[in-house]
Amino acid sequence: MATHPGGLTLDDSTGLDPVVRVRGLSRRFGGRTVLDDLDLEIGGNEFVALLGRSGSGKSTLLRALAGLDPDVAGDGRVEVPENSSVIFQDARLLPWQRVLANVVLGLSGPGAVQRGLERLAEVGLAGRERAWPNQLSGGEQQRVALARSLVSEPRLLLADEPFGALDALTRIRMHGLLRELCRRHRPAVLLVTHDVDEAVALADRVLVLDAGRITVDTAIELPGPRQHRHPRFLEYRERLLAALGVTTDEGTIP
Amino acid sequence: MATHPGGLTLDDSTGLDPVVRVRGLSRRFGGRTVLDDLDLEIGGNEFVALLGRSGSGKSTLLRALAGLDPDVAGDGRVEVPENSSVIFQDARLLPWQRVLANVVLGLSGPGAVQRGLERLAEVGLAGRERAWPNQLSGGEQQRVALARSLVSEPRLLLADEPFGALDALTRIRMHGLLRELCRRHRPAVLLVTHDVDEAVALADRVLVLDAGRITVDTAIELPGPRQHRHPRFLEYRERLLAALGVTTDEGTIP
Amino acid sequence: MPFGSALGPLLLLAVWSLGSLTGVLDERTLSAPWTVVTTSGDLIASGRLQESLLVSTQRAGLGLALGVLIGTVLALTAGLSRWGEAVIDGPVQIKRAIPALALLPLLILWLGIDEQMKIVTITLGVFVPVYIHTHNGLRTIDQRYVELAEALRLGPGRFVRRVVLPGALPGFLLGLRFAVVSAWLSLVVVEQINSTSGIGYMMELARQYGQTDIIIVGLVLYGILGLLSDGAVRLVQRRALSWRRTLAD
Amino acid sequence: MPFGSALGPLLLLAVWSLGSLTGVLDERTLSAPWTVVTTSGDLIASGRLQESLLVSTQRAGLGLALGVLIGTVLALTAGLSRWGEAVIDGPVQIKRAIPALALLPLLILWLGIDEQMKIVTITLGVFVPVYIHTHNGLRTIDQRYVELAEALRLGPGRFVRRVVLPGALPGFLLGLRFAVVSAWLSLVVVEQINSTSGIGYMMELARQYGQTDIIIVGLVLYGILGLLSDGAVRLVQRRALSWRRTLAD
Amino acid sequence: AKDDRPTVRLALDAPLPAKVPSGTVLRVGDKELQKAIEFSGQAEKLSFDVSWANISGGPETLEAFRADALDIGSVADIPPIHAAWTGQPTKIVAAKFRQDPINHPIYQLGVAPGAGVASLADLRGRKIAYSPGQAQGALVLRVLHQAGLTKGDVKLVELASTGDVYPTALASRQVDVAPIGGINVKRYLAKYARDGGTTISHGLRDDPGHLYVRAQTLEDPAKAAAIREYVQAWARAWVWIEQNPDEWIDRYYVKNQGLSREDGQWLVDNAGVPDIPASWSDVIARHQQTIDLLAKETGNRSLNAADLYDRRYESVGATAFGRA
Ligand SMILES: Nc1ncnc2c1ncn2[C@@H]1O[C@H](COP(=O)(O)OP(=O)(O)OP(=O)(O)O)[C@@H](O)[C@H]1O
Ligand SMILES: Nc1ncnc2c1ncn2[C@@H]1O[C@H](COP(=O)(O)OP(=O)(O)OP(=O)(O)O)[C@@H](O)[C@H]1O
Ligand SMILES: [Mg+2]
Ligand SMILES: [Mg+2]
Repeated sequence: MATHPGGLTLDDSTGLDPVVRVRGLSRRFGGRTVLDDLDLEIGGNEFVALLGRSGSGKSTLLRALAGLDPDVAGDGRVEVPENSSVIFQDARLLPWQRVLANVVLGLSGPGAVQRGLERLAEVGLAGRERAWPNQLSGGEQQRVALARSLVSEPRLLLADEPFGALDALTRIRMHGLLRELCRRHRPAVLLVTHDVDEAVALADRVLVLDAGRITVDTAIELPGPRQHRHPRFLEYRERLLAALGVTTDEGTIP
Repeated sequence: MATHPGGLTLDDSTGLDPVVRVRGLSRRFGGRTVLDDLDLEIGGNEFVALLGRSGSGKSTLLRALAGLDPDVAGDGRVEVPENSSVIFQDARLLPWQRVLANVVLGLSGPGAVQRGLERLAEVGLAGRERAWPNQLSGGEQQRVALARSLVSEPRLLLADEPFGALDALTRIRMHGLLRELCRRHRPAVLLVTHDVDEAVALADRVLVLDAGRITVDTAIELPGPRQHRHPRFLEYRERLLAALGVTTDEGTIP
Repeated sequence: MPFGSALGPLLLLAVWSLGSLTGVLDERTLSAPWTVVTTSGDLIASGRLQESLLVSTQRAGLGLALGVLIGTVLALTAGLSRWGEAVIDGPVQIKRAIPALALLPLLILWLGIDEQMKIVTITLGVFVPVYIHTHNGLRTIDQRYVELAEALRLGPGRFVRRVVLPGALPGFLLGLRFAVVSAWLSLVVVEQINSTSGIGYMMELARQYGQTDIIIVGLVLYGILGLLSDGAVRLVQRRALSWRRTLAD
Repeated sequence: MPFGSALGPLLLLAVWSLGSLTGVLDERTLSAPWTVVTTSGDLIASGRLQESLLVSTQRAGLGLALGVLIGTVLALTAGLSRWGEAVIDGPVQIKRAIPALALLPLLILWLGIDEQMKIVTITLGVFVPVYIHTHNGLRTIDQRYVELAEALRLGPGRFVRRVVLPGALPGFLLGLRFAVVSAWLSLVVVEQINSTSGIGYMMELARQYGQTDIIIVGLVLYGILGLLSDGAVRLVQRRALSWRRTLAD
Repeated sequence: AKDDRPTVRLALDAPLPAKVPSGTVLRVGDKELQKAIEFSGQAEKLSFDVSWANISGGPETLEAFRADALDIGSVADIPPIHAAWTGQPTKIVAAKFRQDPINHPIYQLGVAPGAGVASLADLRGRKIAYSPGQAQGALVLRVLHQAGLTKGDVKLVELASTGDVYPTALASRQVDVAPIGGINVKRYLAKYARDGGTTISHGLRDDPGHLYVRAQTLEDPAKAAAIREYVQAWARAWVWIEQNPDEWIDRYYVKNQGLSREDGQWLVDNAGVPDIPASWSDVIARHQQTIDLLAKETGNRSLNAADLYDRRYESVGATAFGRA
């Protein structure tokens, strides 16, 4: 099984004890096939990054895993652990609840507030507990959503671009937070991202979704702390960018 | 004056004929000062990128330029051209209008639909004219918002993270589109982004907002097409990341 | 759900039938369903029911159309201008708080007892829910869309057509649900005055004569008309608001 | 806006005063404002006005409380369960379509002519707008928040308390605006029956005796009560929905 | 409906029991005489409890009867007829009239300003307010009959007579003629005489005032006995009103009903002297005429007026009236 962080050991999707099992998953929206007979397995504490073009069906896949959209046309078998947690592509805070209440929404019992406050402090929003969601900046909203998903201890974390609206520094801090969570509770993670560097830096395994199927499924094997300038890092990066249709030439401004 | 793309010639913010003039702009939200006596000028067809931490006030500044939030506490003088166009941080499509209608919302007269269709095709959404906004993926919504702002020919484009939800390839295409617009209509652009590479690759000038003031204001001077691997590119990148609080060590996974 | 929305009314009918059969519901005070059917049959045979319904439908329809128009225009005026709000909103709230029955003498005085008065009274009843709901819908349009309109420098006409009206549409349609029913209900009041036709008149007469069976026919008719009109508006609602994704979907 | 929402009512008052002064409005049919003031003074001196108001307020208040409770519970039941919807919604729509005046004989039949019947009648009038608005508000909660609740596996209790109730609150409060006014209006109907007190009784008596000035006092009273109750709910609305940023802000 | 018929039924022709069992309650809707019975001290003397209801008018009392919420209603002569026609048998247990009824009518025909109606003969071709089912409606039919006209000779404007609708309709010239009663006559003249509004007498008796009960109530011996006692108190209260007009005006019209003293005085002056006849034969004969006319005009079956009366009570009121 993969241990994280650092991608020390690894197994592929056919490994033992997968917590996510998807077989023959299809999703169609009005005739357009978005997911096409897709298979996927994620191991017990595996960290999987999902890349793909805009509109390729990443969110659709995540939503299917989260058990949403039961009415959408399509079929397939999906097994996920009971205790999973979702970060939506939009922050999706309840506008009528203050920030803290949003964070502890799924939590009950004593200590909930305390845990909520801790998570908020970790995402850099100490002191904003009583703000309304619409008083937050875009990145702050996204961090509240992150805090909300981390406050419970999920066995599976489904995260749809949770860092999209964050600046470089905050993003790095949030990476650290996520890694810390993984270290402590060892959840399986499926992280949708557009940032190939982020995928390579964080994940045990990177998938690329294209035309409704997983076209690339590559384990990331990097020794020790992952250096962006490590040649293997750059190699993975190049390879994945190519899979997404970006040639290195295009990565420049002509 | 700066000509774009490629950042061939440049002038600093005190140059001739600025279309945006901001003097002593302050904004406070319930006691917290977000913008603090800020000055800014943007030249006639200058491309300015705005960086800053999450919550540093980038959107607040953009909204002030767009003339929104007149009720927010604060003062200062803001001059912007009449004909300016805004891309909000959220895609902000009218949910009750179909995609095409959203794109041509601000347009009237004959040919509006034609232009809308063209822009939609350019952002890769040909054939989705009649979809409802909530049937689009996050990146698709963002592209519709982009199309909407490009369909008019603004003298000033205020764009708040317009590419945040886009994958690498789509993002590169959208960069091209924006550059094409700049070549044709020579608007002034203020682009908020979290991607330092994007800022360096696109802008004539990069600003960093911190603690309510502009702490870095650097012209980007790179010869010819901007290569990500050009040493000067990397130097700018490093310098801006440092200004944002990211040391190169932190850019790696420990 | 096999019967869906018909289940409730069917259940009601079943309870009513059972009550009548067992004698729990006294025939003299609440006629049995079959009595209602035969009485309706008699009324139809004599032409009274269709005639009443026709006359009433015309009145209600005309009043409804006028009321919806006036309510919408007032709501737009009050919702979009501070002066409009200040001048219009208070009087509408007052109008709504004043009982129609008590207003009737004044209306007779000013408008007479002819058709005109009846239409005006229905209109006055109809415009209030349309106004309030449209106004409320409009005032609660998300500020983000208003900002968008400002940023795009939409002209007032386009702002109203593209942002305000569609944004207020859910409110308007909810108001319409009340308005259609209100139009039918107003008949009870207006058709007491100088009428010799209409379902309100039919019921009023039956009430004065204590003709329970006809009263119940009237009530059933009102129930059916209400269900149908409300259902029609809901259908429009579903169509016109198909862009929404809500709990109900 | 210097006077804000008071402008409209003040304007109305001005027109009325002017009309009375110039004789355009006939004192015999619409008493002048000053007559209303002196008549109110007399009614207060004799204790009739306060007494009527007190009795009516108790009735209306009790009916309102019950109606709001019932309406909310029914709306939740119908809005959250398919069976509830099927069984409850149709009958409520039917109830709403049936004229109160015509329903009264049946209510008298089942509940007698005492206080109980009056409270029930008010309750029946009140629960309908509360039900419809809460139900509508609830059914139109954004699907995204429902998904969030599912994803967080919120229990039903928490789902209702954190998502459904706050999400339906704007609808509920709009319904409440109708409910408070409806409670006052119901008095006109119920206090015609076996009452010897209350403002509805006071007006009915004045109508029988042709005391125009007292009728107008009653109408003004209704107007004021309506404005005040509506204003109170709007205040609550502003407070409770302070998280919203809308066109009105 | 609650069905609390007594276990011991009293036949409708059995002699009236004299003694009222304890615990008997009579529910009475007669707001005017309620006060007179209270003021005159009759209320304390009653050997049973009275539960007063403020219910008046034909449709309302009938509704209350059906709901078993009322035992005695106080109405004119039309409601018992409609009750019979709609399957609710009732019996009149007391009948009160006015001395010199032609000159002390309850109703006058109000004439709109400028309508130019000076006598019943002028009614031809006029718009007349007509409320079928109400006493005023029946009066209009009788007046037309008296004037030798039929419904076709005039234009009947169907208008329910609630509150001040009729005076309003007259004042705004929506109808030419409308029967108006009580204080509204005074008001109408006070307000619109200067515009030319007038009233004319219809020249008919419109003075019947009945207490009526459901036939089934009379099957209960306790209630039957209580009704007997109530009718006596009722008759004595009429005498008391006649003898104490000032106290009546002050305590009832002014304090209780909120009218001015002058209004109260006017009402007392125009009410004439009450008369409770010892024999109902003439009463029934007149009632029969009304029934026949109504039956013809409304297309209902004819009734036997005698069936509407319980003549066991014929002498009860009159005797008390005479001895009070
Ligand atoms: N409710 C819907 N009705 C119709 N089409 C839909 C609906 N939801 C999604 N789609 C379409 O399905 C495709 C996949 O959507 P999805 O949201 O999964 O994309 P994505 O990979 O998450 O893209 P992005 O990176 O832009 O968020 C898109 O083309 C989208 O337009
Ligand atoms: N309406 C408001 N009420 C209170 N505080 C607000 C309001 N709007 C913004 N703020 C605060 O002002 C600060 C600046 O917000 P702004 O949206 O400008 O940040 P930003 O730089 O755009 O951040 P991001 O990159 O996360 O979008 C934030 O801390 C935010 O919480
Ligand atoms: Mg997506
Ligand atoms: Mg921002």
